[in-house]
Amino acid sequence: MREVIRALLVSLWFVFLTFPILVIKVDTINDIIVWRWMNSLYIGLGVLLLQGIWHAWRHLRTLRKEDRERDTIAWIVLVCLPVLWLAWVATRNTQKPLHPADRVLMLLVAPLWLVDYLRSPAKREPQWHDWPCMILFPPSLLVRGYFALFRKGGEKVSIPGVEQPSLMQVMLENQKAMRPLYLLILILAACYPQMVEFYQTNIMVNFMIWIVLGLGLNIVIGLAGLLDLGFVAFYAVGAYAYALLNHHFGLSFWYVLPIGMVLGAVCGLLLGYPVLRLRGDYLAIVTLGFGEIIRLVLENWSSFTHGPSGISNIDRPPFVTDLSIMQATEYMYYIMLGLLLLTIFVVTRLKNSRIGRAWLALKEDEIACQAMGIDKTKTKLAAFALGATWAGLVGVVFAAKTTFINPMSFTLMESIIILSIVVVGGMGSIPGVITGALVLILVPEWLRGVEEYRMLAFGAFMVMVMVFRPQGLVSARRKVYQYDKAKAVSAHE
Amino acid sequence: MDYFLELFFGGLTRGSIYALIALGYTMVYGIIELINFAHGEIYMIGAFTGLIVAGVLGTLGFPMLGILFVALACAVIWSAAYGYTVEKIAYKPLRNAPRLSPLISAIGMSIFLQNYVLLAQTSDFLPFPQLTPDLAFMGPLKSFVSTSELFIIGSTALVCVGLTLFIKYTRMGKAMRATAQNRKMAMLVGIKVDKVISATFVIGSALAAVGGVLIASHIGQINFYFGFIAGVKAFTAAVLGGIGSVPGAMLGGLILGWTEAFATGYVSSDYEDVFAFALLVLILIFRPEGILGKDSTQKV
Amino acid sequence: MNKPALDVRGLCMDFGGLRALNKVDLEVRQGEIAALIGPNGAGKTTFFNCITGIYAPTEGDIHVLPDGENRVRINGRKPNHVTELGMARTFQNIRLFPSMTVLENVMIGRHCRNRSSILGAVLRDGHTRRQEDEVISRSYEMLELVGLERWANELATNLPYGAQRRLEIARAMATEPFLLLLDEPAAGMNPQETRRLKDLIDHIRETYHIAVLLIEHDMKMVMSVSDRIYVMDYGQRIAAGSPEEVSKNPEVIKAYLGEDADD
Amino acid sequence: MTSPILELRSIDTYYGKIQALYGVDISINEGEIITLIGANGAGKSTTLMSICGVTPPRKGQVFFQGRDITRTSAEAIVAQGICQVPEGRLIFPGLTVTENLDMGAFLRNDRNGIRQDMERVFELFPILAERRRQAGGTLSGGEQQMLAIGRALMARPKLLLLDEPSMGLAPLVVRQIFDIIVQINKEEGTTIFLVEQNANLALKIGHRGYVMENGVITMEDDCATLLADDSVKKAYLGL
Amino acid sequence: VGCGEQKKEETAAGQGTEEAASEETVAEPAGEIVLGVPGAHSGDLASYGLPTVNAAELVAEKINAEGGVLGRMVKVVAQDDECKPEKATNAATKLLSEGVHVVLGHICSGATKAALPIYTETRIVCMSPSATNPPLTQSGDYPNFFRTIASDDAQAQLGVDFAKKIGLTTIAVIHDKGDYGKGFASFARDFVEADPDMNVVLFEGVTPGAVDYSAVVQKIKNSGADGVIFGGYHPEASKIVSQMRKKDLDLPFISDDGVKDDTFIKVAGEYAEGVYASGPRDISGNPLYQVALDAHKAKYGTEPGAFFYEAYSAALALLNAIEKAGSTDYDAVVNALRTEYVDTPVGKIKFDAKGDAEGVGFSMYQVQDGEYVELQ
Ligand SMILES: Nc1ncnc2c1ncn2[C@@H]1O[C@H](COP(=O)(O)OP(=O)(O)OP(=O)(O)O)[C@@H](O)[C@H]1O
Ligand SMILES: Nc1ncnc2c1ncn2[C@@H]1O[C@H](COP(=O)(O)OP(=O)(O)OP(=O)(O)O)[C@@H](O)[C@H]1O
Ligand SMILES: CC(C)C[C@H](N)C(=O)O
Ligand SMILES: [Mg+2]
Ligand SMILES: [Mg+2]
Repeated sequence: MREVIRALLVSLWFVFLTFPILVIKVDTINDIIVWRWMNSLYIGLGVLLLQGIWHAWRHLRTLRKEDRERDTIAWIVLVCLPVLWLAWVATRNTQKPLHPADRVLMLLVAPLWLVDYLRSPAKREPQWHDWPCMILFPPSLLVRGYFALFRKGGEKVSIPGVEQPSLMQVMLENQKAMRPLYLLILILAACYPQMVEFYQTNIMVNFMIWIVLGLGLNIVIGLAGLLDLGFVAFYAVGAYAYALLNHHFGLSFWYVLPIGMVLGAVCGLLLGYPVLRLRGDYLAIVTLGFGEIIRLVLENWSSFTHGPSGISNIDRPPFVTDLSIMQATEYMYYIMLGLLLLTIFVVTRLKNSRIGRAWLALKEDEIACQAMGIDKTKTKLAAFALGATWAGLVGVVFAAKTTFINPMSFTLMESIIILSIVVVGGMGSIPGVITGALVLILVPEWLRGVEEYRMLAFGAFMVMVMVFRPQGLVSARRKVYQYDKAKAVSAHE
Repeated sequence: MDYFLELFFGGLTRGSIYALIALGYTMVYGIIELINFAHGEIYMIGAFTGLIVAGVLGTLGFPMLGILFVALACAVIWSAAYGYTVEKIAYKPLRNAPRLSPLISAIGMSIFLQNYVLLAQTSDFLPFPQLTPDLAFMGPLKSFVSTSELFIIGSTALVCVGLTLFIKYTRMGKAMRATAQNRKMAMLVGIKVDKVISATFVIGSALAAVGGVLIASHIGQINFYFGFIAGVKAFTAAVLGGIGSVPGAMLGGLILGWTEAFATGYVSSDYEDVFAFALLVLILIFRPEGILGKDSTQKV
Repeated sequence: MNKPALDVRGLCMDFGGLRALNKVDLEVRQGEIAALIGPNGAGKTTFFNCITGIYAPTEGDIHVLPDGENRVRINGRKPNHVTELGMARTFQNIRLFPSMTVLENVMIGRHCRNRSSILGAVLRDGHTRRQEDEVISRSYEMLELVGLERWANELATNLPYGAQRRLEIARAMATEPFLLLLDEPAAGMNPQETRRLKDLIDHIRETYHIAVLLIEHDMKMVMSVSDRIYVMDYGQRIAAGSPEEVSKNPEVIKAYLGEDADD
Repeated sequence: MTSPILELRSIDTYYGKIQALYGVDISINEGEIITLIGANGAGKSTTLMSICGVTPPRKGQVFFQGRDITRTSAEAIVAQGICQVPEGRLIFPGLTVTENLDMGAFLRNDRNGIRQDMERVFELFPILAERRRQAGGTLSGGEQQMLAIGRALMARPKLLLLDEPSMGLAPLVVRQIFDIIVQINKEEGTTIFLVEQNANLALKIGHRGYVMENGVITMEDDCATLLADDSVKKAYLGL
Repeated sequence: VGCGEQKKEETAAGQGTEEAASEETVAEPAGEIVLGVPGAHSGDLASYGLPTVNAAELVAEKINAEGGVLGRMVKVVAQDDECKPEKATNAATKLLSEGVHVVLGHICSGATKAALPIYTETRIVCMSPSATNPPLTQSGDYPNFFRTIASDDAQAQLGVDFAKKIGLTTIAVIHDKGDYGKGFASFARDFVEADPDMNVVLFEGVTPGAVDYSAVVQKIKNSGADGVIFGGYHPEASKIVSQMRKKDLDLPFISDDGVKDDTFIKVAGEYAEGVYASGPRDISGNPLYQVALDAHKAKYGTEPGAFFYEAYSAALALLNAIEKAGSTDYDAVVNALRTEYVDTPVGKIKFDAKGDAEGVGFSMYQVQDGEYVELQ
């Protein structure tokens, strides 16, 4: 009973809270005031419902505390609810504009990517080739089943006393089981443009660009622990390097690709050097400032950068024959896939190397690190430079792909999104970054159908992920060093 | 000389605006080490609440000054309520989470609140009635400071002094300082940490609301995006002054305001932000903890 | 055996108006175990911080002699240089890398004895691989030395307090020092654990022939393990000598030990 | 003796999924000094934190003066008169020594009393008086420890929980601290729950003692008896 | 690889097959005409993009109520591009996958430039109500691009001529650093400088969204300018004008059609009096203007926002062209756009070979007694 009263009070609180903004709509231009009392009702009921779900969830949690895996519930919430909702939507006539009641529900359920699929195409029948991308990405059930098979096969590194590794961790640590899956993903990725529409290929290229950006920032922030809010600056440097070199000197994509990387790295060093002394959030604001400075220069230095009107007609990567836009995008897709694999490879190697360890240690305790003989300056600069390299690289790709760039693409919001990709996905984890980009770039893109509520849901989703999985969707996994005495002895000799 | 003075007062106004918003940042940061990205949105919501109340009262034919006070009061109440709720939903569950998680949560909240207002109200700019009366004695000074600017400068100064005293001398202020230093230990000396944090959010949000209404009434228009840039600038000001320090926020805001005003006046407004950020970098290089920030070097 | 390893002359350190170290002279010889004792706030930790480069001393000279012959002045050097020269320390308030594994903590100690480049890390060539193997095996050896090998893949933060102290020692040992600086290694240990620690220190000196400079408040341990003791009070050196001499020194008794020195 | 002032009834405490305490029973009578000894990681600090509500037990109950405080929040428990000197010198690093001490008296309102108590602390630890205006974080390890103890004294608690108060202190000061403990116990009747590694001293001043191993209480007796016990001697006294 | 491959080849093959593709979709029961409306619908520029969606919806509703185009219903598909080039390409390709027939958008010139190659290659007509950057039409790169708004240079010319007419000699040119504002301002500067009698004493950009502009205002005052030309939108314009007037700086203020918006007058209030702004000729006398306005008020209860009338006009023009062409065939539609006049809120228009609207005719307006009055 007390629970019910509490729930009612909470609902009332929200009714109160949303009263001026949701209920009264003033139009000071015409002095019109519209009262929308129904909104209060929706909010009240919506919040009640939410609390109901919340309590149910809590109840479930306590029911099977011992043998429960937290992920199960998380996946239920993330997968089943949207599916239920979807069923509900599917039974309605979706042509009509959204009913306010829908809106409340929209607030509640964020990952609605399937909605788009059912709603948007005017009259397209579902076709078989739409499925691979669906099967590929919402992995819950399939992956579960798959790993149920492999559970025992792979050796599970369990550290006594550490929290039970989550499903994702088990999954990722289970290398043996992962290998065929990786292969499958790779094959699917290679075939992907052949199976789907132009649009899907196009957004996949963007998706991969964001992954690489995320991986780059992941070096700086996830590995070395340096909070960088101006990462997009390096991206801009790469993009403008290609745009300008191409525009003025006609240099081709392939020449500028390494130039972009080097420029990115150099800028990383330039930024890194003066700010090394700063810690934590001070670093954040300075990097934010740096990002803004770069953007402002791009905007204001018209004679050099063409200012806000940007640079158009940038060449796409050359190919033996002329390509149509679709083919060029497909070509771009494969180039980007290659670069992505390269990035993953290099970042993995770095992470598990001497310098990767130094970064991690630096993140945890700078003073102890120095006392152990690690050169703070060099190590941090290396992180800045190596992170920026990738941003410079994909900057070039970006310019070549859109064929037009202007400073609009390099605002603070972009930096924030990259940061969110890293943190939402799980700091320091490569699959994490991919997951982060998936939920923050690809899913909103797929959600285009629900236009108006997209950003609202996006914000709510970010909050929800953090509240329910503060460490990110995929926790970082670290190489476990095994000591093999026999081998070591021979290595010594 | 006149030109200099004009720029000086322009910078002073701008700086006061930054400072007023920066206070909320600094308080929240001081206590839970969180860059509260949603603070700019709270400020925006304050302004919207003020606008809505002013609109409703305007049609009822209230006197101007009456509207100002009621609008301010309502803005303060609702902003505080939003601040409180946001903290409970998005930050409280993350007390022991990795350091960046609440930051992302704050960014999510910021995006959410922006779009919430966008959808519930409108995407267009709405004119904001001028609520501050034009004081007669200000006439001759008009080219330096207008009345609404005076209001902003005055209330910033007032709030800043008040807040400094509050933190220094009241029990709640004492509890805030302790909580900021070490949350576990604060609990162990009997401080109600949750309440203190809530109170911080409530106070910070209330200040933002005051700023929102005054500034909106000064500028004369608002839209849902109105908090974002101001928020970033205010955050910069807070860091410049030494984050966590109330006088620092004030000082940082003023320095930022003056830099921008003089950069515009004597160089070019094209690069005003470049100057602002370059100054920030410079100052932080020489004083990594901000102008009035406490040296946080730890003993080993 | 009696070549000097560390030679500090006239070291002063000011914090604002507070003089935490006042003209401190101190010498540690190769292979000896020296102890630095004194009341709380005497400046012992500050001394460590000065000679390891964490603070820049206001005055005075600090020389290290890695091989007993060549003097290197290290005033104002960065901590990582000092460590590279061969002086490694532990901290009074434990400073491990809490969310790295025990083995990784020690591997960090190997960092400065290694020269694999970033390119090497990416390409993972033979040289880099060999070095990595060497890092692992040497680190493991250090864990065996302090008896933590069975915890190797445990996160450092999950170790009991005493084990964390030993891990700090292992990490410092991994940097191949000629002089090991220990700041209150026995704090928070019970008498039995303290005794095991003493054995460990003895063992380290024996096996690796390195010098140890030790700050400690546990007199039983200090008296039994050290060859020579320096006593500080209010930033000044008030006594130096063998354990017997020091424990009889009236000034030391008054300032530090109290009437019945051995409890 | 009267009914116990504090009673733990078979509490289980967890850190996340790790269990640190297994059915711990402890009871403390008013005016007693109770000593708890045990190896590193036995769960001594966890016991104190469980009493204070910082890591509330998942099972079992804690009674203070006959009231169930198991689910009470930490600050409310403090308000009832339990005060703790936590392990690891948890002081407020940015506040000065005086401010730190002042925080200890956060729940008190008698200005004069507070001032007197502050003077008393400065008398007990003269070095703190010298460092009055210095930030707590820059004090030496031992000074911080003294500050933490001083701050707890400022609260004038009914029950004082001390977690390894002698850690990092010079021998002279250690003895002094133990004298103070006995003194406030005698003069003010403060009940004391002492966790110590320096078992020898702790058992000497304590009335009754508990021994903890791996989260379980294995022994409970008068301190004198424990001091004489062979297994205790071997394991904790280093004899 | 099955039908996916097939479909892609179709679209890739270009010419003619587009029609086949649309035939295919026409064969579906609904048989709608899909009107894509990409633009900034979220983020800081949403206020420029959302009115276009409203306009498209209103036109579609109206036309559907009258029986549709060629008997087919019009369906509006909005896509958000946040004015960002990369999002614009996503929006464009998404529209393609939705079988779009004509596109009303994008809003920003930058986004438009990024998306246009896609429409050009797939032969889809694209008409923007707001992208004013001159090269979009003048470069000749985009035969499928049209717009119902004057390009920056045309308006700048008008503004500068007007300044000369009212006798200004020293001019401060201010802009909002944006694509549109800076474009307009640069042209204005060039035109002023080309005139021997006039010169530019100040050329500055202000930061949009900044909390106040007093420093710039002081600078204008200090520069000794006798007139201000501003390139940008009404939020900035009203802030600058208000601050100028508050500081007793009563210089003539000449601006573009980003400012010729009733919101400007409401926001700036009394300070708006006397401000000049260029815009399509004689618009409020147009009956269709009233229709559009009333429809908006009826449906959304508010005044329409930026570019609403241009968008409304563009939607009418596009659908009219389809009607006239008798199909959604690209060449036919383009031809119809270039030859057939259509009545719209901005006037009776058709498009020239480059894609700019003919018949819009720009003239200068001044705010008098809280209303924009056309000056002869
Ligand atoms: N950064 C600093 N700023 C100001 N004073 C400092 C600083 N560091 C140390 N001190 C002061 O210098 C004195 C010496 O401190 P130090 O830590 O060296 O003492 P210690 O001998 O290690 O004592 P303990 O045995 O208690 O650890 C102390 O009084 C301390 O307050
Ligand atoms: N924050 C924590 N998270 C996880 N496990 C913890 C945490 N704190 C303590 N533990 C574990 O709980 C157990 C009990 O620890 P506790 O600190 O209570 O021991 P203790 O008896 O006080 O030891 P010490 O003498 O070292 O202070 C230990 O195994 C320890 O590893
Ligand atoms: C919405 C505006 C920024 C569009 C502007 N007219 C342009 O050409 O880009
Ligand atoms: Mg010390
Ligand atoms: Mg303990």
